[in-house]
Amino acid sequence: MNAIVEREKGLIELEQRIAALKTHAAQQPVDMTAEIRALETKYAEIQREVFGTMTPWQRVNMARHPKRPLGSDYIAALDQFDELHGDRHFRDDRAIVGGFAKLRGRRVIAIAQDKGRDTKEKVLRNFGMPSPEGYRKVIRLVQLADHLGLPVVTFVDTSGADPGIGSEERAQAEAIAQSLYELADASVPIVATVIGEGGSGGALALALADRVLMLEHAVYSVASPEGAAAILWGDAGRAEEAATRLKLTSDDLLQFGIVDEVIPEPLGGAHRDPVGVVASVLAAVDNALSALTVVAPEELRDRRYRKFRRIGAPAT
Amino acid sequence: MNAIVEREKGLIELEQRIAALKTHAAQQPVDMTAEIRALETKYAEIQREVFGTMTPWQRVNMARHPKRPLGSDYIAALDQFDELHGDRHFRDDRAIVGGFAKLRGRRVIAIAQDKGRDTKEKVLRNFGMPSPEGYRKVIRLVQLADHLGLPVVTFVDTSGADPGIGSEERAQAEAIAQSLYELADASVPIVATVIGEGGSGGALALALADRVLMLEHAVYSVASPEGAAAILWGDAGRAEEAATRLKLTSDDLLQFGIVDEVIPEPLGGAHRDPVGVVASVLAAVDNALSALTVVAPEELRDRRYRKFRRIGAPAT
Amino acid sequence: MPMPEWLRLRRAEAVPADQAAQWTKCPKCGSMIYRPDLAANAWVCPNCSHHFRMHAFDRISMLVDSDFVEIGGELLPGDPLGWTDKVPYPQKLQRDREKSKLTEGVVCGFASIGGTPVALGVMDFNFRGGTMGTVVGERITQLFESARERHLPCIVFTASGGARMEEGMLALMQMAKTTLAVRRFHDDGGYYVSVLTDPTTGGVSASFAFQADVILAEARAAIGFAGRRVIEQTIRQKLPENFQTAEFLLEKGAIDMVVERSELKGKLMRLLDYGIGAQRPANGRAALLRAIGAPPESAESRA
Amino acid sequence: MPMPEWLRLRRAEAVPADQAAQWTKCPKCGSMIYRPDLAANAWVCPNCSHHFRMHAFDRISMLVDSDFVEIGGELLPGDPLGWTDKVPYPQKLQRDREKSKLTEGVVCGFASIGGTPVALGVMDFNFRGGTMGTVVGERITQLFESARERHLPCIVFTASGGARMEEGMLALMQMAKTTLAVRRFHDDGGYYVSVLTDPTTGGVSASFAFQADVILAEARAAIGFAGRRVIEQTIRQKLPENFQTAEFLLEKGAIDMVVERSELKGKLMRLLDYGIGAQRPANGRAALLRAIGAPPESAESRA
Ligand SMILES: [Zn+2]
Ligand SMILES: [Zn+2]
Repeated sequence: MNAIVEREKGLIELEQRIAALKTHAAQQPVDMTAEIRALETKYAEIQREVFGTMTPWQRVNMARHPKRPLGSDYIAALDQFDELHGDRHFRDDRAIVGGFAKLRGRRVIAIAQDKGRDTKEKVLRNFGMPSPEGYRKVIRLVQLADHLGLPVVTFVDTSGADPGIGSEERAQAEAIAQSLYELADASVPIVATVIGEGGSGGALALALADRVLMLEHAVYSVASPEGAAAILWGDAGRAEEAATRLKLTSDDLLQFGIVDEVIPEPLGGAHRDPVGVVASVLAAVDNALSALTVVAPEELRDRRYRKFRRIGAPAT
Repeated sequence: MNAIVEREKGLIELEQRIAALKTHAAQQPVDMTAEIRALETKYAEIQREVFGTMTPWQRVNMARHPKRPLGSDYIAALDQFDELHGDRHFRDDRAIVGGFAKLRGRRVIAIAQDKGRDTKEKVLRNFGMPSPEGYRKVIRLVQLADHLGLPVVTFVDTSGADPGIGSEERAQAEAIAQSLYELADASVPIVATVIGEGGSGGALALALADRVLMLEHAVYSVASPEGAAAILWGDAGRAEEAATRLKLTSDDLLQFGIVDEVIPEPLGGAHRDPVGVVASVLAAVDNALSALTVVAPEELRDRRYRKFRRIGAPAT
Repeated sequence: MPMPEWLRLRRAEAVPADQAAQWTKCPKCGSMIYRPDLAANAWVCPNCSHHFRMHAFDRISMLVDSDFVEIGGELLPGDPLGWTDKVPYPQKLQRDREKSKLTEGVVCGFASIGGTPVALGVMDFNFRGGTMGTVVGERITQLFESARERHLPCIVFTASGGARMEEGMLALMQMAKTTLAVRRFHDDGGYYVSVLTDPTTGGVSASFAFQADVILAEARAAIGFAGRRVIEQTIRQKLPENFQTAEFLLEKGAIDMVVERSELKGKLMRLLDYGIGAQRPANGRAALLRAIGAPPESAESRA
Repeated sequence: MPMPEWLRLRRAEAVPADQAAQWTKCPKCGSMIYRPDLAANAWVCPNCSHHFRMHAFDRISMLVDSDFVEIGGELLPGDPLGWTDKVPYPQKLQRDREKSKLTEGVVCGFASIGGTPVALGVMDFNFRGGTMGTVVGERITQLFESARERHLPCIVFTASGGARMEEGMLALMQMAKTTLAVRRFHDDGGYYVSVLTDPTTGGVSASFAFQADVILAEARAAIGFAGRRVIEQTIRQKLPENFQTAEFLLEKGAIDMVVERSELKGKLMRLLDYGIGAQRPANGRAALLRAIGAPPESAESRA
């Protein structure tokens, strides 16, 4: 069970009580204003207590919250979207959705990892874990964007690249390596936003970008907390501890210079106001693009080089 | 049964008789010179009669002769060869052999279609019918050649691209189209030689070249004679007739300006002197490369454009 | 949308002698359709939405705003091989000309679609099964060359049985010729959308059909390299129903999208609009040379 | 081939206290091998030709003519996350330094191989399982930057468990950093050969290992993205024996060739020789700019 969903239970109960009270007050000639206000105050207090400062593990659970806006929610909120399918060679990987789009009137290529909402969709999208064909679709779309001079906008949300037999057989490592290789060379602006789980290389393959944005409660990690715990202590149960060690929160990554901008979420997480959050992400992306589209291609590539060149370089 | 093999039977019998006579003469103190000479004269006569002027259908059978030098024979005759495998995505298609090579001291990328000699090898090489992965290997190798500034040398011998389910599923048409697309853009010299069967688009995918050479008895055709006959008359048995109509011989193609140079074969066909034929092909390729490597890349691409641009253009 | 008289006339069908000829049977659902109704519905069965193969000029009428200037129409096929099978090739051509009211298997020209000027090529299966001979190759090549010169996006509708046998290797070489033209167009920053219609196979599918920046397919169109019969003969078994359909190819990742004919024009307008951002085609060699102010490639090379 | 004393000393093993330690058991065939014999045989089992994992300096000694100038050796890992699990990260590093006689998981530098000067990087599984942290990423990046400046071909031997967890996201970002360096090297006409040795997985396989112009693998090396155990846990079944081996990848088309260690130097010499033709790297953007005399990219960009 998701730890955030667990913690939300008391709050939801309280929400329902307040709603019931309000209904009651509307139907009866008694003044319940004081009671309602008291409950609302209590609700706000608990909410602050529960969500005011969240541990890394709670953030992980928030990033995985079943109601959190998914890649396709961002795609759906674009002014216009025309999906382009397939890697041209083997398969259309539905874990990655991409195509032409308009973002606040601006023509772009938009690419999103999508985990799927219900069971059927989750299976269709392989729980958001891309296969090599997914990354090869990305490569193809980035080449198209480059050819047409369109910026690339990506939305990152994956527990990691698919670790199945077929994916290994069709060279998953090569696919990710080449996706990075393609982004490295693109002469158009690239803006990546980590909207949920940024799972290791499978996430980075869409995030070698000129600007890397991140939602407040998204996480972005070198390994999943469970995987890390299994390796470190032979006990996936110690994921919470691993989550703390891995420095995977937006604050940490902003500090490390790995993330350029953190987009705030409402108290309680993005799913408390999905429409608002999606809109503020798109606004931030649009903002980033405005600054980037005026930069000449060679300069853009040079800046991208320097941006990542700095990370982990010896201090000078 | 191959029509040429059929016709060779009488000659082989005669050869054996001459050999037997010679052995006999060496062991006995009788002078058999006259008899031997008579047989040899007869042999030469029959040979001229049989092979002196060959019909298109006979050429088709010559091109398919089971003893004809194959792609791998040319590869084996290079000074040096280091095979590079695979399309990096799905499979190493053994119907196409390619890699770094030295041809008369010159560094090149060599690519050959190979039908396989014995049954086991034929199956391994899918009878020389490339799958999409084969053409994608070609694309990769041409990109490598382009990057390193190495000329590309191809040896064409296929009845056509593989028409199986898997090949269609993995976009055979796209693979051939992209192979052509890659050759169109390469800034290094490309020399293609049709050494046996040049079967339609599956052959052309390796032959969009600056110089197209062809062995005298090779054929190069828009469709196989059997396929054409089946379409035209609903009777694959009329292949011989179709072969004549299709204008698939080296003389025809030289005349049409589709082939730049025809490399002669010994009387009786390439398999009568495989070593000599392979050597003369390599010499011709080397020759063509000498003329091309001095041309500047942009000029080379322009000439390639004009070369094919002319074919089927209205007379001016 | 007004359609000029001449465009409609190019495809005006002869009035059938008897009333029965006004009716057509849908090959998919079997319902009888009144031909004028079918034409009014863009040759889509009103009952099962089966997409009938379309005449090139019907297609053009359906797509363009009102203008269409044909190019290459003066190019007519010769008989380079002196071909004859059941009948001589010139006789076949004559028959197809009469039957199709076309001079060859593709119609090329300039037009506007939703206000955007484009170079447009439309193949027609009615003429020699849409096979590519020297004239089809030449017209397509001229289309891409013109589009390159005028910096127009290029849209090509394919429908083809492959290379045209009656023109032998000269036909096959059109695969190379058109490829070179498409590549040069692309390297110079050109934007190319292909629309694969029923059927697209052989030498056309293995050249310009699959060299576009964006590849659409009409719903349920048959698309592949080898013909269905050839494959069945090779593997000696029946193929699944959906094999080589547009929908199958979409699943296999070979094409960008499948579009119903009724939505085609709208989709193309959107796709053209995205290409308007194509001001800075950076990875093409020629575009790069141009961008940095280097001398352009020799004009001679466009020969 | 003479090997300089200092190079041999870098790997001089401590004399084992007892005679038994001089013997090693082959993990594949089980035979007992006298360690000096094993070393003399390039760490290949004389019985079954199993390729033992090699120490970076043994590898270098085996490959280079006689010279090797290390670069980036002064770069030492910090502890950016203040990491501790069973033991603090700095303690693990100290232990690995002692055990491996290396300062980090990769050794980079300049050398000659068969007379050809090259930039050479060799990863070592003995140091933190060859994981890529900031120092590995930085050394590899500097290697490609130096190779680019000096117009040298670049050879990298990979052996890695992936990104180094103890350096968190800073480690993961080295995939991006090295990719950018490889790409710039390539676009400028550089020639890069990677040699995947046992094991090459995770973030290293998914970055510079699979970005080379030519990709070799040592015979029977384990190569993949996900670890074998992860896959088995995911699919809940045992994997076939040859899964993720070099030979498996060759069949699947992922790598150019599989090479026995005994033939490796000879093969590399030949591959380097082919690259000598690389005078006219035409498709790289920078090379093209240079070729047409355009101003080079800003030096600043190499920061
Ligand atoms: Zn119907
Ligand atoms: Zn052993």
